[in-house]
Amino acid sequence: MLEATAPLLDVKGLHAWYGESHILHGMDFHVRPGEVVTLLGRNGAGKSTTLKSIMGIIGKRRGSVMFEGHETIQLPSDRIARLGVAFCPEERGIFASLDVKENLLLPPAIRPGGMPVERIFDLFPNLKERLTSQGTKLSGGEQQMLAIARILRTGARFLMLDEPTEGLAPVIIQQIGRTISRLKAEGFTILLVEQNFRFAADLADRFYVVEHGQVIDTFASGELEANMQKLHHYLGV
Amino acid sequence: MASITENAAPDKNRSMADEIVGFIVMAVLLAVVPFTGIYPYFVMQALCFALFACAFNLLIGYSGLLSFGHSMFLGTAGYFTAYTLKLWGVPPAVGVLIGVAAAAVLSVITGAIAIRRQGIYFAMITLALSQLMFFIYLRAPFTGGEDGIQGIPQGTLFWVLDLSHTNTLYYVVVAVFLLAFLLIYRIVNSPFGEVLKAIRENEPRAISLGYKVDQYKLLAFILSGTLAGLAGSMKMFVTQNASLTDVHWTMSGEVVLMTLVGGLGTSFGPVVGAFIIVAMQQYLASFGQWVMVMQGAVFIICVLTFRRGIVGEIAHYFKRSL
Amino acid sequence: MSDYILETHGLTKEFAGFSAVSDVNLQVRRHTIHALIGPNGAGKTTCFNLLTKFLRPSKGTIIYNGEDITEMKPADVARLGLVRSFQISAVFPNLTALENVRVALQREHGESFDFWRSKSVLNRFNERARALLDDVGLSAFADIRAAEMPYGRKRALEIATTLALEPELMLLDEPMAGMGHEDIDKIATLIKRIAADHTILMVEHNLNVVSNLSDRITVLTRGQILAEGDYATLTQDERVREAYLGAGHA
Amino acid sequence: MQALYGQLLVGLINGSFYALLSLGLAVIFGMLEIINFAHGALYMIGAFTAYFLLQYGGLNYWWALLLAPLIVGAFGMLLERTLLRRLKGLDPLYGLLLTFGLALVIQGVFQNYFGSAGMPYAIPDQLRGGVNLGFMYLPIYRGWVVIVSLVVCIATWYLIERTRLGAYLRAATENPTLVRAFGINVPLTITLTYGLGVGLAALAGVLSAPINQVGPLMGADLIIVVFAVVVIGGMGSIMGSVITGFALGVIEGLTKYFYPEASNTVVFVLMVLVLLVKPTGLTGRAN
Repeated sequence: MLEATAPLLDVKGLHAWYGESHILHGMDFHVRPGEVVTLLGRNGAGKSTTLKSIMGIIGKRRGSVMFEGHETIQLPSDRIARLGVAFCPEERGIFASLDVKENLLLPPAIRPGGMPVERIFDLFPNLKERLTSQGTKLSGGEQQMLAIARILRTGARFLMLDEPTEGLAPVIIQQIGRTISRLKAEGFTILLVEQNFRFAADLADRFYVVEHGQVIDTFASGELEANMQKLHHYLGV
Repeated sequence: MASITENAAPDKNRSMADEIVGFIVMAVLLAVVPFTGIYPYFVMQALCFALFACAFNLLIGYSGLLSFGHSMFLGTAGYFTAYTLKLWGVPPAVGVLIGVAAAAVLSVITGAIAIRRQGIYFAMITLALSQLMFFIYLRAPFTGGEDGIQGIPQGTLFWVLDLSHTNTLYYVVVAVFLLAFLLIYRIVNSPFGEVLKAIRENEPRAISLGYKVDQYKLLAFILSGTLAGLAGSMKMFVTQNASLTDVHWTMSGEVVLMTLVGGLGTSFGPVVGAFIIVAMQQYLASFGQWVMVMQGAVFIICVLTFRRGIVGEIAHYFKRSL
Repeated sequence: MSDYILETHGLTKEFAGFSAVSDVNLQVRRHTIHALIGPNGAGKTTCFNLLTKFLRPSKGTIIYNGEDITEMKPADVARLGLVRSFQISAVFPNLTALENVRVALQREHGESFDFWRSKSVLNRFNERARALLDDVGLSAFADIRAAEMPYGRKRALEIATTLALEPELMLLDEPMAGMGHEDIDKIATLIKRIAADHTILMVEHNLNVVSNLSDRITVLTRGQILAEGDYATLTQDERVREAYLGAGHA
Repeated sequence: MQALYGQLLVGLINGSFYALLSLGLAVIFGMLEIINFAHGALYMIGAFTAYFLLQYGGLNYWWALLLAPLIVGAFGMLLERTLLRRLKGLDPLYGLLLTFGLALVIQGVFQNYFGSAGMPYAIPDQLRGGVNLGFMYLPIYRGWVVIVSLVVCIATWYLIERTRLGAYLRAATENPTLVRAFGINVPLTITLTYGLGVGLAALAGVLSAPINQVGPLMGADLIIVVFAVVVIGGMGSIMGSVITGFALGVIEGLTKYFYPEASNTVVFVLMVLVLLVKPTGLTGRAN
């Protein structure tokens, strides 16, 4: 059933540069509505750069990034966001000069149907008591939840999460895992970059392996066990 | 991020040949001036500002430090030389030495204070320090307040050269300028200059190699301030007065303008820039305040579209290091 | 002289709200290659910046060659022979490879403040500089400007520049990050050769990259030491595998 | 004692201008990473706008208080859109050089038409005269200047620190790339912020017109003192800039009373002392 529908995000021949260094060497992949897709790969392979290029916050990029049929390669990042693309950066990007409530309410609603604040509080209960404390006074886990919570409000249906479990305790990782599967159940489409392989394995429908700025392999979740050896080699673990 | 010292890093290695040829051409041109119709006082004044700009360029062009208060060194040396010549009657050489020494001492004190901060803060601190000196000189008895020190005897240099004679003074000024220019060239191409270059290119890496970067920046500041003092002392012989305009912040702005127009981080840029700005002020004087407007406009144009400056563009275009 | 060149006691660094590094007790044995590894966000780079004094510790002490360097400035620590490299290539882009190495050689011998002498006086270092470039396989590139070199060569140049200071302890920050396979092997053999008469503390991301390279490995997760030992023991340790591949979620 | 209170009042008034101007500078620097050297010239234009509105438009002081900041603020936004925008990604020192060029152009043009002398601007009737507080005689207009400045500074602080618009501004100052990735038009926010900073300077100009007369040079020397205030106070916090501005005005006033010769150097001397003790300034945000 999934194969028939047109992809929500279709990336073709995407090249990107950080200053003079050429990071992405022609990324090709797609994400269908309602899917959770994970980009795997070693440090420096270009996973984060791919998300940043889609979001339009990279110096120079070339190629094609189609979102809901719109070509976004030339658009500035605020226009891309308004098409319904939401981004949660690796360093989480919690604003130190804002309190938790201001951080939460900062991203403007770009479409009706954003998650109401009460609904967000039951997904992330411990954010509720911390509303007035200063943005970066939260623990790593709380900051990660706040970073995800604030993009749910905007009505965006396509979320890009960059290493959401980085540096977090196992119990927090489990809570984030449950949240993502509930979002998937509610029909969100998620593009995930993750080092934590087993965490991603339980959530994702499909995987792309990225090396040296290109997709070198792809698996459906069913084919994981069969390709474990190859994956270990790819990830250099 | 395009940095302010991009000229100082030429695309190809800095070759000595270009700069030696450039120096010879400059020296010859200066030597023949008295035989042409050009007004020597104009060239002398421009040379003093050229030296001032070259000294300033040592700081901004090669260490990336923008000082907005360099007029305090020009003015200080001018006042001290004027005072010692007129009231103590010391010979010219001694007067210049005293003036340069005063500028050196001031550069050590102000440098030690300003070096504690970087970039924009460094610029604001140097501006505030020079404004402090402006008010001190406004009140200090020895500077003659609003009308400054006038009618200073030029005296005879080394008992032989009568500086009141125009051509003699002219060749002395040219000689001092060329020697100072060579000294600056030596500083830039010395072991110290190499470290300055390394700090400018990658400061964290220089620190990790064990260089105490603030000390090198401070020495660059002191050398720059002292040489600016030499320019101030020389200018006093040409204009025969020392006044508040030499310590005013507009003078600090002017030296930035000259270096920017000519080319930050080039050897001959500041000289070219100085001649252009002095010519502009001289020959457009009849336009009154419009000169300030034009200078402002030149500033804006250079920053927006002409960051390499005239000599910088030429050097870039012809792949030469000038 | 204790056989540990570098020791930390209760090393801690708190940023607003959470501690990136908490209570780390590290011991680096002389003339060995010691690797500090861990997944992203484990606090490796923070730890590295604490050791090289580019960050001030919130708590704890750092002992180098028996001397407490906790409060020292980065430049002073470098003068004692503890020299670092940088993750993003740290070369002087517009200087040639030879000049890059010579800037380091020049610091050792004191005339760096001489503004009155010609820089040709530095040519006496050229021979030593060429030897160092040869050591890292860059002798053919002595007169190439660093900016024009590919990434792998820049990394080798950085190591040559560090070696010029004859450091006792070299701290390498992810020397193999972002490199192709053939470069990795070249740099790995280079590090192996250097370790003969230097001590190396290396921060790296992947386990197998340090496998045949390091004598001792410390695994960091969430700012704390999870496990220590050589490669063989650590690959069996389930906690390490879990730290990398992550625990499955409910 | 009367003279002491008199000087204290003068100090408070200067402090009001220092606060309004350093507040504007801090807001602009926070967002654009540019030290607006033209800030003094824009303060001067604010005063001239009040003068023109009265002279040619027949609009009195009260209209000027409202219109001058808007007109000059709009002019500021035009400058940001046409000139300052091009400095994106360049060394911040170029921002200082460009705005210095701007200051020269503005000052040169006004000096051409109005010479260097100042022109009087009448105190509005409602604010004439004074009141005897027993320990001193308080001219009403001067009291008004201090109160308006305090109110405007606190209002600006409230806008930035306590409102949603302020949250946008603070966030965009901290991480403009990410804020833009949330769909907020950051370039527009930058233009509005520059307009706000310039508007504050223009307001100070209108307030100062009746006291300091309207002349092309009124902003030049003032801005250098404000730079020293900003170095002392650091640009870490809005309230820090305001408090430092008023405090230095009062200290300058006291110096005028106790040791007049040092009155126009005391701010610079204090800057030197602060730098020696705490290089990053009082609010401690390093450069």
